[in-house]
Amino acid sequence: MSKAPKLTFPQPPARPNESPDFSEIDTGVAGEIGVPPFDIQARDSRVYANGLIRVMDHDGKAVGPWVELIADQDASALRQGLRDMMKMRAIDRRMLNAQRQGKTSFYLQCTGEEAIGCGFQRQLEKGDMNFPTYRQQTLLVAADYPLESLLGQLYSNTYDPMQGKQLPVLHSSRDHGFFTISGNLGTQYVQAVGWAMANALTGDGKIAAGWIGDGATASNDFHSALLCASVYEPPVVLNIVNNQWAISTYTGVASGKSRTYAARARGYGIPALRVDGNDYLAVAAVSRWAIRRAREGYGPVAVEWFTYRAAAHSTSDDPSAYRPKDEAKAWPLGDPIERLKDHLIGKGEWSEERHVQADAELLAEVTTVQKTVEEAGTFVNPKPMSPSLIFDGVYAEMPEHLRRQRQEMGV
Amino acid sequence: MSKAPKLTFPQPPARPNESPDFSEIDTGVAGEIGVPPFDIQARDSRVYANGLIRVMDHDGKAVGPWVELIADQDASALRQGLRDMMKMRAIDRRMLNAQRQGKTSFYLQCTGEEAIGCGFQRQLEKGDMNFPTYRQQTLLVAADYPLESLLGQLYSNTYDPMQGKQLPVLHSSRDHGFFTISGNLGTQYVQAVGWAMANALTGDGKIAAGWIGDGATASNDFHSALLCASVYEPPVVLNIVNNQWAISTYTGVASGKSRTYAARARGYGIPALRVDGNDYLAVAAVSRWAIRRAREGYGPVAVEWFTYRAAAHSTSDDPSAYRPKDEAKAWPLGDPIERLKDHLIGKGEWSEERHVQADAELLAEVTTVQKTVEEAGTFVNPKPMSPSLIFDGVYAEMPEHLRRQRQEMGV
Amino acid sequence: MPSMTMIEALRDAMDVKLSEDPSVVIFGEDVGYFGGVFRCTAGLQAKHGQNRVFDTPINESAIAGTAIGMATHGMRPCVEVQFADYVYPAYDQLTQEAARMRHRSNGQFTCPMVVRMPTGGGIFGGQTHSQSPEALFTHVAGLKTVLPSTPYDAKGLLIAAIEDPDPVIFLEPKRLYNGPFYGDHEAKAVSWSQHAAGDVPEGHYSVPIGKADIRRDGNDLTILAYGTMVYVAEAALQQSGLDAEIIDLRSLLPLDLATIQSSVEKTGRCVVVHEATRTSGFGAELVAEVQEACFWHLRSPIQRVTGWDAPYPHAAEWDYFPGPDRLARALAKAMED
Amino acid sequence: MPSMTMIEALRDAMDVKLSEDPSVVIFGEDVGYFGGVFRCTAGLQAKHGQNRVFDTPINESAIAGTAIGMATHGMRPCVEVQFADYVYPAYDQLTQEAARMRHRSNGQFTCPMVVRMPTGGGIFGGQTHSQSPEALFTHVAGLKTVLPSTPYDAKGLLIAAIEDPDPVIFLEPKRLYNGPFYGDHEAKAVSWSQHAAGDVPEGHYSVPIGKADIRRDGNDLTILAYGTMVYVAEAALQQSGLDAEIIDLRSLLPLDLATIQSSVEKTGRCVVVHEATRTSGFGAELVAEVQEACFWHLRSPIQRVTGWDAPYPHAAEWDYFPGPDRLARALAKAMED
Ligand SMILES: Cc1ncc(C[n+]2csc(CCOP(=O)(O)OP(=O)(O)O)c2C)c(N)n1
Ligand SMILES: Cc1ncc(C[n+]2csc(CCOP(=O)(O)OP(=O)(O)O)c2C)c(N)n1
Ligand SMILES: [Mg+2]
Ligand SMILES: [Mg+2]
Repeated sequence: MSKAPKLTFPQPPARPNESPDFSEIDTGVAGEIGVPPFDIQARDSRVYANGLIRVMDHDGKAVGPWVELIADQDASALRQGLRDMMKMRAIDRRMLNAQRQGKTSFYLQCTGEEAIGCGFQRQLEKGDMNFPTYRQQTLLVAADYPLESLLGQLYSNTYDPMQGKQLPVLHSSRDHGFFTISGNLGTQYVQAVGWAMANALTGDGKIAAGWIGDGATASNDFHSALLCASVYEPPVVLNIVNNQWAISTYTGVASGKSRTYAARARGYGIPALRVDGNDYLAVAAVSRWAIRRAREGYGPVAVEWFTYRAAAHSTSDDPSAYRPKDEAKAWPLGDPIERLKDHLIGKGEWSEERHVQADAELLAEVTTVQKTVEEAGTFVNPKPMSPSLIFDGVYAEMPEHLRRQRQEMGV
Repeated sequence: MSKAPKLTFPQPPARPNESPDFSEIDTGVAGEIGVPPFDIQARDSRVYANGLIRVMDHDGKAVGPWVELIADQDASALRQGLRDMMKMRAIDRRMLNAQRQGKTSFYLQCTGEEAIGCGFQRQLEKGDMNFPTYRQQTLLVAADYPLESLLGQLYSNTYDPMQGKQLPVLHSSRDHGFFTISGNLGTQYVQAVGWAMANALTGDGKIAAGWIGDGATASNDFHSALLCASVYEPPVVLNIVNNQWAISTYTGVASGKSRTYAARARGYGIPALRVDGNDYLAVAAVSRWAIRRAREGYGPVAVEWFTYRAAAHSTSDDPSAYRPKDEAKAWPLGDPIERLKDHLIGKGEWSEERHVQADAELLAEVTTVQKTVEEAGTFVNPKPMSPSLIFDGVYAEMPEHLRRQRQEMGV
Repeated sequence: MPSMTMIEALRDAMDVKLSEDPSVVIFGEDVGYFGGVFRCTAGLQAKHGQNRVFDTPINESAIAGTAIGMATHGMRPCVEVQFADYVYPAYDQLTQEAARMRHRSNGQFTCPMVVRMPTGGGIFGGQTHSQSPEALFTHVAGLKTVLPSTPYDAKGLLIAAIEDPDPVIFLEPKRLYNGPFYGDHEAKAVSWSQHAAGDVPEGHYSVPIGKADIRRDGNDLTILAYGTMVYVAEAALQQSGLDAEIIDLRSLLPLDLATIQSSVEKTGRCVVVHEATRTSGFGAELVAEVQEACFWHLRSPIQRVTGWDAPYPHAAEWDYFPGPDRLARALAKAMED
Repeated sequence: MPSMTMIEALRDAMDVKLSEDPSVVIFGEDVGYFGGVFRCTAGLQAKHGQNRVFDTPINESAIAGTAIGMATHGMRPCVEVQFADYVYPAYDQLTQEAARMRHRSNGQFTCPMVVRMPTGGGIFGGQTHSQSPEALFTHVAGLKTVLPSTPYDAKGLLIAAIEDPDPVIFLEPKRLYNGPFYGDHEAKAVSWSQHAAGDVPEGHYSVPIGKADIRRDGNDLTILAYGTMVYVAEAALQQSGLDAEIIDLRSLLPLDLATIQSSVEKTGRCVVVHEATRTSGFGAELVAEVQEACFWHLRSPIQRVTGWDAPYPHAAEWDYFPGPDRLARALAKAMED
């Protein structure tokens, strides 16, 4: 049956005013996929790259071989994970509000994706370095980054460690293993590989973690990163956060006919795994495996975190223009906070009451810090820092022409 | 067994003063791999992407299922293929000499790779477009491109259709389905995909063919091309010429831990095949399959042509500095001309005598044209064209500032 | 005549060309179903179909590279880069391929394509949503670079760009998308419906590439501006009360030197203003051309008012943005002696 | 003192730093086992090992991107791009990442790295082996751009660049690799052993970034040049017999304006020469700065002698290359009135 060539244009399962449809998504069965050996080769990682690693079953029970990897994660450790995620969500709630009130120029939530960064960060060691995207504030929260600095950056005031140089959410904290975020997608993915090469060359025992969204896997730097990781095999974990959307663009426009993003990485000769990113236990277990494996010299690994971007892309975006309003609720893998909460309650280690209480405490904590930080200036009521800061840090030493410009500025 | 992370640096099997060693290369068995259906999916193309498609066995007999695809290629068609390759080699011989005599500024041979471009071109239709690298002059030769133009370009004289604008070997001939070559590696690979998208959008019934070397698969545009081919599925054949070297750099520095380049393409969701590029019959059969498949609307396909760069990278290169002198002779898949010659002789359709005679004829043909073309000027004895040609074609209409510069030039 | 914002005018230009010419295609990140993050292509896919207007993966060099393939085949792609700050991955394809096609193939292959991108600051976008990379394109032989400052010019120039036989870099001052901006972000926003240049004829018309527009006649001095700076110049004149001639370049390459020259020969003084960083900015080229062409008429050094040589800051945006005050100071300086 | 070619001087600089500083690493296409297509790194891998000197895949943005990762970690990568014509894929990483690190992270992350690349024409390399992209880097705040014209400066500047706390674009005029070139390709080639600037001290020394070198004192006019053009300027003076001051800029960003200014204030005339295309070339910046700083001293318009605004041709190379004749004509023009 010969046909004339026609272009294909990948389509999402549903558009506005259609009902959400995730029937094409095969979520597999929790516990069904095993733990690969550290010395696994890309060629042998097919099942991990094309399947979906899950630990919590539908009743929130932890099942399968990955459980023992986090056997030491007792209830208090998991409650901490839950608090990390709840804290992140509290921050998102407060800051979305602040932006709506005009107190910040811009904000961006990670609703529904909290388990990924929170679960990953708790498995890292001090000195390891993340190369995050703007949607991994979770990495900072789970690194116990001071709330004052986190919010200060969003308000671009004196609490901002970057002195208002960068757009809100483009954080940086070397001490917390959080690389300075660029607004340009993809660029940092290959930098993470370079950093990991330095880890290996200096023998400092640390590792690097690259982060990229499904949409940004289309960028050239995704290719450069996988290529160099495949050639030099440095200790790097290459994380791909597949949240189904890139602003208004369906993930299919980035994946094309690739089965999964993990499968694409596997084509580069890098072992790859695909994981339920809304399953905190799966995130913790796979993160620990991948990070240890890198640290112990088994080379790079790619991990696709399968999740869903429940909120708008950012405060500049209205998703109701391109996807069904209630699509998030229909996500077959649920909400990461609800699921870990149910798991702990099932274990008798948590309760609805404690949950409500914790929520209130965290909201109060965030709100208090928010008040303090807002006193140093907001977008509607700025307390400007010296304009001459513009010229600081362009170079280590200010060259003559910048001095002249600073004079011209008249400050 | 935990170890400290160390970087790996891919090494060629042998360096100068070592004896060539291709024992790692699995050449498979001629005829063993079947012909996939046109509607094959990437996921089902593993055996084609990781194996090696061969048609001629060690005694030069055509064996296996691919033979019937070229059943119509009678002895005269194959003799034409042989002549194409011999003509290419005669041109290389003469022009290498001309460059040594200082008659051209630069030259570059394709010795050992003649079967690929010659076999592929003869399967194309008029109007199909190749996006070649500098090592596919074979595409022009097998398209019966006038020798005067081919050599004229190398001498940058009035016979040069590009009026000496481009470095020797960077040919262009729209009428012969040969896209203007850029000196920048990779760039044209994604352009081929764009051209194929235009083929589909205009419904002109033509296809595009991208060409790239193993080293240049590392370029960003290789990724962009595979990505867009995977997303839009235009009628494009994405050729990868793996000749084991990129100037002095071993192919392992480009492939990393990927099993094959075809396997990397497969990771993008594009069906991929790996083929013995020194086997003219395999090249003809697979080219026909891939080109037909694209033309009939089954979408993109990637083909890795497995071969060996027998000559120096270019006249600026001395391979004895980085690989064993006699490595070419040790190539397990032999020489494409010798193999097709043996095949035809085995069939009683060719003989040593006819071969020697054909060689002489072709060398004479080339030499005659060379003499004529050289009369229009060589590098040692140039017959300059008007310098003002520099300004022609920068834009369709010459803007004011270029007119002023042309005056300033004083011509 | 209908009043349009610059966004509507750009959309109308693309609509006109999509309707007229089957070889025109529009694509870029989020431009298809959604219609672009600035809504410039909203409704065009619904009207003209997916084969004419579609979404692309997030890869600017792939957008440029596929567009080049289509353009050399004979189509006329008009692609969008979501922000000029993200054009750099495409820089190789645009400057080494699109710009070179006609010349290197001696006319066998040509590259009629347009690359649209929002440029400039004033929207609190920080260093990766505010850049003005025009000088990186004006240095490249084979490219044309245009930058409209009104809805009328935006439509006319975009139609001209799509019809141009060569590749055109089409920069859109995003701060002017919805109205003129005079450099005071606290002042009440003015909409294009309140401005004469917001009147945009329906249907096909074009504004020639390579012709500057004298926005204001004057005798004291000449201000060379483009994009948002045209309005900053008007505001600066309000302050200074000078009788300056304001030239809106509209087209940077090719440049309308004749118009510039006769103006500076008349006024004898010249100030150049742009948002891009100063060193090697397009202002340098303007100064170089003017001092050579008008040397004997110049009565004071040509002043450059530009963005500072630093990344565009988020918080200190208005200290970075070359506003009316800074320009007025330069005008005064140019009037000295 | 040993005499070295520019290639040997560059190699020696890398050898010195590799020996002194374990954080220095060298990589790029063909630079490892083979030692680079221009042999600049020959022998370094054999001497210092693969962990210090290695080959990379053919991907310039990967070279830049991994170097940035290493530099921000604390190492000092010195990478090679095989030809400046191939740096564009790395343009995004160099201008948006390397250049921005220190500023955007407020000093948390810094990027001490060097990107070496052969630049300029004169070797019949055609449009993709002859380009001079310096102006594309001088427009970028956060980068430094240097370009030596002698083996002595090449070694001293490269050591300074590797030791610099910020990213440095290091352009190497390939026509000068083996000897000075006075613009006449038919003249017998001169080797560095026949030139005083070929004397290069052993061991560690550095030439400060940001300081120009007055190559010839003179009173008639000032020639601003760099790289190959320094020798073309000397040849042009032979022809014209003028007593010109020749300033070898060496460092384009930061620029040694003080030295330029005092020279032009003395001579009152100025000619700028470079190989890159004219429009928005670095010459424009030089003209803009000089006319502003020296306006009242200028006695004639500043002339620009440059490559034409067209791709670098193969056959017509010497009609494109700004040689002594063309420069001499400009000098005469600058002396008029
Ligand atoms: C090089 C570049 N191109 C385009 C953009 C504009 N942009 C910002 S976010 C975004 C979508 C990214 O989607 P994805 O990678 O899936 O991450 P997510 O937002 O889903 O977390 C785009 C296109 C950019 N920031 N950088
Ligand atoms: C973007 C770019 N980087 C580097 C080069 C320099 N260069 C020219 S050929 C070559 C090797 C290419 O090897 P491969 O792709 O395997 O093709 P082959 O020469 O083997 O046919 C290199 C590095 C270039 N031309 N373009
Ligand atoms: Mg996403
Ligand atoms: Mg090769």
